[in-house]
Amino acid sequence: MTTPIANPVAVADGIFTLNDGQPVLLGSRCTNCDNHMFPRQHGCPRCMFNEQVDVELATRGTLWTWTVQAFPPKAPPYLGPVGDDFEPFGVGYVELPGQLRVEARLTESDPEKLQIGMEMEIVPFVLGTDEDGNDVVTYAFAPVTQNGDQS
Amino acid sequence: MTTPIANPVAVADGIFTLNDGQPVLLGSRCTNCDNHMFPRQHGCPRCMFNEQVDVELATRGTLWTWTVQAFPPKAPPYLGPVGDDFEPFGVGYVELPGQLRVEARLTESDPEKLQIGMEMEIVPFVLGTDEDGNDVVTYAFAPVTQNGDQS
Amino acid sequence: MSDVAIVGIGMHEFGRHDGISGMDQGVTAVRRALADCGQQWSDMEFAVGGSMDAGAADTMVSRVGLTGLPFTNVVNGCATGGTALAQAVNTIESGAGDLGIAIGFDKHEKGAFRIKGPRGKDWYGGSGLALTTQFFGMKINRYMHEHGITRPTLAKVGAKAFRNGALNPMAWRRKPLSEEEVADSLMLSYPLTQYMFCSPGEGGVAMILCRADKAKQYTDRPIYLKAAAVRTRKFGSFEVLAPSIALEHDAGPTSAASKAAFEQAGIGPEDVDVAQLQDTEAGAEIMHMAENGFCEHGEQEQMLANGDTEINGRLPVNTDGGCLANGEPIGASGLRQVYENVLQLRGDAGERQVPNDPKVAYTHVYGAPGISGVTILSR
Amino acid sequence: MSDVAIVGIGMHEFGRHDGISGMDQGVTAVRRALADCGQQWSDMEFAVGGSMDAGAADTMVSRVGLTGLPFTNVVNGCATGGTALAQAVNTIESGAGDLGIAIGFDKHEKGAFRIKGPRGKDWYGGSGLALTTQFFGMKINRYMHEHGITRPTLAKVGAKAFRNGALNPMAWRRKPLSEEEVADSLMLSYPLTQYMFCSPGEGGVAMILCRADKAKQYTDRPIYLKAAAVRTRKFGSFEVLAPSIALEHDAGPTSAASKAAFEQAGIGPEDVDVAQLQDTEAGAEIMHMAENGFCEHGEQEQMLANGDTEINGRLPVNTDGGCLANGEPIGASGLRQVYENVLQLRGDAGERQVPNDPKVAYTHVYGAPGISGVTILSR
Ligand SMILES: [Zn+2]
Ligand SMILES: [Zn+2]
Repeated sequence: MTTPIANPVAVADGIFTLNDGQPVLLGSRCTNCDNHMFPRQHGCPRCMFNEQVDVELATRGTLWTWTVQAFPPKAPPYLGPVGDDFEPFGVGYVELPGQLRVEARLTESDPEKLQIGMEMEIVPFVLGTDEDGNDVVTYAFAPVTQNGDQS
Repeated sequence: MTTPIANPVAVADGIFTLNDGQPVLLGSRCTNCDNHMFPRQHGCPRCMFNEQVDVELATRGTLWTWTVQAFPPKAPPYLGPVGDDFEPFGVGYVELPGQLRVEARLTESDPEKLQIGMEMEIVPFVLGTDEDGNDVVTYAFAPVTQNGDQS
Repeated sequence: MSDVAIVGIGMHEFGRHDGISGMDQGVTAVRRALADCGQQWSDMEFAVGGSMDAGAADTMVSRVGLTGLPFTNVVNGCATGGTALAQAVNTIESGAGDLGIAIGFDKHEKGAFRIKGPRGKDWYGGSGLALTTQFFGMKINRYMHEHGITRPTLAKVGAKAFRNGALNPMAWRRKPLSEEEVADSLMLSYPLTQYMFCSPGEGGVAMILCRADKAKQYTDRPIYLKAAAVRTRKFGSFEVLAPSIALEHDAGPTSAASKAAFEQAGIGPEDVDVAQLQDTEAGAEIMHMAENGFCEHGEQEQMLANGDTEINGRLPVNTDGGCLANGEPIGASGLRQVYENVLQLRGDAGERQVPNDPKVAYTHVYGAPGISGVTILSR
Repeated sequence: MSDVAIVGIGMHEFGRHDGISGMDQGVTAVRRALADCGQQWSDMEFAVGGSMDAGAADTMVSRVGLTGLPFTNVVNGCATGGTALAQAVNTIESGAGDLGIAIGFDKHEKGAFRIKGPRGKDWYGGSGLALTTQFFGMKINRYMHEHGITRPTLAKVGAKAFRNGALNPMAWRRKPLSEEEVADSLMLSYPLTQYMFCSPGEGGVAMILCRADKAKQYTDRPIYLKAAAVRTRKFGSFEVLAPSIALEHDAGPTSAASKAAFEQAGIGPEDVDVAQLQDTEAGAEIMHMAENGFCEHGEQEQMLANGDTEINGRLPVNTDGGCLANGEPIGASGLRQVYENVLQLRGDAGERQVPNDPKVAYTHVYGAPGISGVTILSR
């Protein structure tokens, strides 16, 4: 179970909403060819059609590929801990059935525990704290445990 | 006559030397075609020959063209006064006989007093003061008065 | 003479457009050019594009279509549009593609042109040199001295630009200004005042080119590219941001590109019905009239007095208001000139249409560090 | 098949060169290429050049000669060299010039590749995404999963690169490393370790091209450009810095450019005697072997085990040490590959010369945001 986040502030507007603390990714769907895009985009690279509608993306999918970020990203832009506080983290693409594959941080960073094809679910992820003391939240995907909860 | 500058610091190395307080521009001469260059440069754009020798450029010449800089340059890089302290200043190319035309600040900024073809002589010019209290000096050209002094 | 035709043109309005990226403006220009000739992005066999400050042009494929076409990014300062067009012509003439698109767009901040250039070293900018406006003031001051051009003639050029811009729905500055208003505006770099300078701006232009023998498949009004030449400066040319210049004098890249283009086209300046000449500032238009072969040095004073370069004059120059009324989004500016000439040759220039059915049109773009591009178009 | 020959080549050593600008390195490469075929800068009828971080290529004319030639700056990420070459070929084939030069140089700071790209928006980089190294790790991880490639094979690619680099006097990293040293170096982005990645570097390459029928005027050992093709990504291609990708799969720009090049040349992969393939990291070389048609997906595991891609193997790959041993000065990297192939076809590659008198050589360069350039050379 996720611990509730006291004062969540999204890392940016227009990327996801928090629905009862659970992130929902904001995408676009082309009304002509059904191509899904994330983040929201005007103009479809598949059919070049110009009419898109807003959609919320699926919150579950399967791990399509992954890696582990083993060195601290440059900060800024990175908002998470760097230097001695840095911990390696997983990054992957999660396939959302019938929609697209979305790039995301993974809550798991152990190569032994990451497998292509495993079931994943979206969770909020706290990057750090802003100057007002609020938790800066982005989205991540967590492996789904056998009983259906994320681990 | 120029007032002596107490603690002159050149705006950069390798552009000019101060000889008894008088700037002398440091140029290159192509040993193959005699083409003169300023600042010093390796490789001759006239004959493509690669051997150049250092030369000191003439300190007198004639005004080839000019303008007046009427708004403050962006600072940095500009080292002179900006904002309310800004005063328009002259800029021109001075033709050094048998050598080249060099771009320089002019000590005169009144369009009525600047004439193409007039005689000019190099003088030191204080742009401002550095954090150690030294005068930051660049080169400028001043009109030569009838008795041969610069005005 | 080239075997290439322009069959479609598109433009995003020039000016300042808050919230619309330079890339957005390029994409709009592309869509309008495709619509102009009834083609799809997937029909394009190649693209050549450029922007200075608005991102790599080829990244627009994620917006207009991921079709896999070869997309070359070119960047040659203000002459980017001329270079893009010349490369597109080479691509068609080499047989590497029969139908393609040239694209230019940009978005600059206010004051973006103030200081730039690889030679903007610390001592140079630190000393108060290194401003492009100084170069323009000094170049025209020397030119006026040598060739007897007077300051009121500079003001005439400015007033003409804003008068023409007022007739152009795509122009940025659409308010006519009198010669007095131009002459009396803030002096920036003697003898040039504020309204004699163009400003960094925004906009986008695209044009679709094809093998001349296939042009009628795409439009019933093809415009033929009789020449596209680009030349860089030779030794002795007087160019921007130069701490020194040689005593030796060269006529500059504009004369060289112009001669090459007239030779390619097999015609002369007397055959040109309308011309768009680089007018970064009012003095540039004057000098470029002679450098492109349209008059002798010094004759401009009388030509302007006669109104020869007005829309209804003997040789209309900068009929769309030029850089002065349109601003200068660097990547797009050279293609804007070609766009205007296509409109003029099609007879589609509306209120600013040059009379008497023009048949040959000329563009000249110039940029740092001394590069000029010339095109000659005909119906 | 193209009618263009390479008659002169020049290179500035790759590596890190304190106090020597990227432009300096480009100028040195130009001088060496001119000397290689006994020509002068003033003989060049056109130039095409590119650098990503070391200034506009055309400004070098103030160093090598203000001759007035048309000089096109191209910038297409890592594929800049491929684009420059393709435009030079178009220029010659269109008849716009018979003899010209293609130039690439660059100078990047340490760590320069860490984060970049137009999509590096705040939220994206802020969340810890937006690193190019992540993309490479994820792409090869998926590929290994699909095609049964194992981690020791990645190490074999790295060890081969440093072994070949040790034989190349122009290479940056000239110390051989064992497979164990490569495998056991710092893990950067699983499954890729430090010595499986190339580094941003410095260097310059220039080459002089002419109409094939004039080549013997300039050299008695001309190398002919049988193909030069550039392609961008199609919809469904998996590319760097993408917050999302489509479910639909496209084989990518490399396959498309490769097919186009083989078609132009009228030959197939089986005719190639030596290949330089983009190896931004060890996994890239493996994937590009298949994407360029030299094997089926998955066969690389056995080929590496057999030593097929060694200098004395069936298909030598990256004989000069590739990006891994040379580093990647973006503007120069693609032309380095061609330079190496010219040496190999001339028989001038010294200690790393491919045996048995190679006749056909292949280069492949790939860069963001999904662009590939392929050339095929022959004696
Ligand atoms: Zn669609
Ligand atoms: Zn010389």
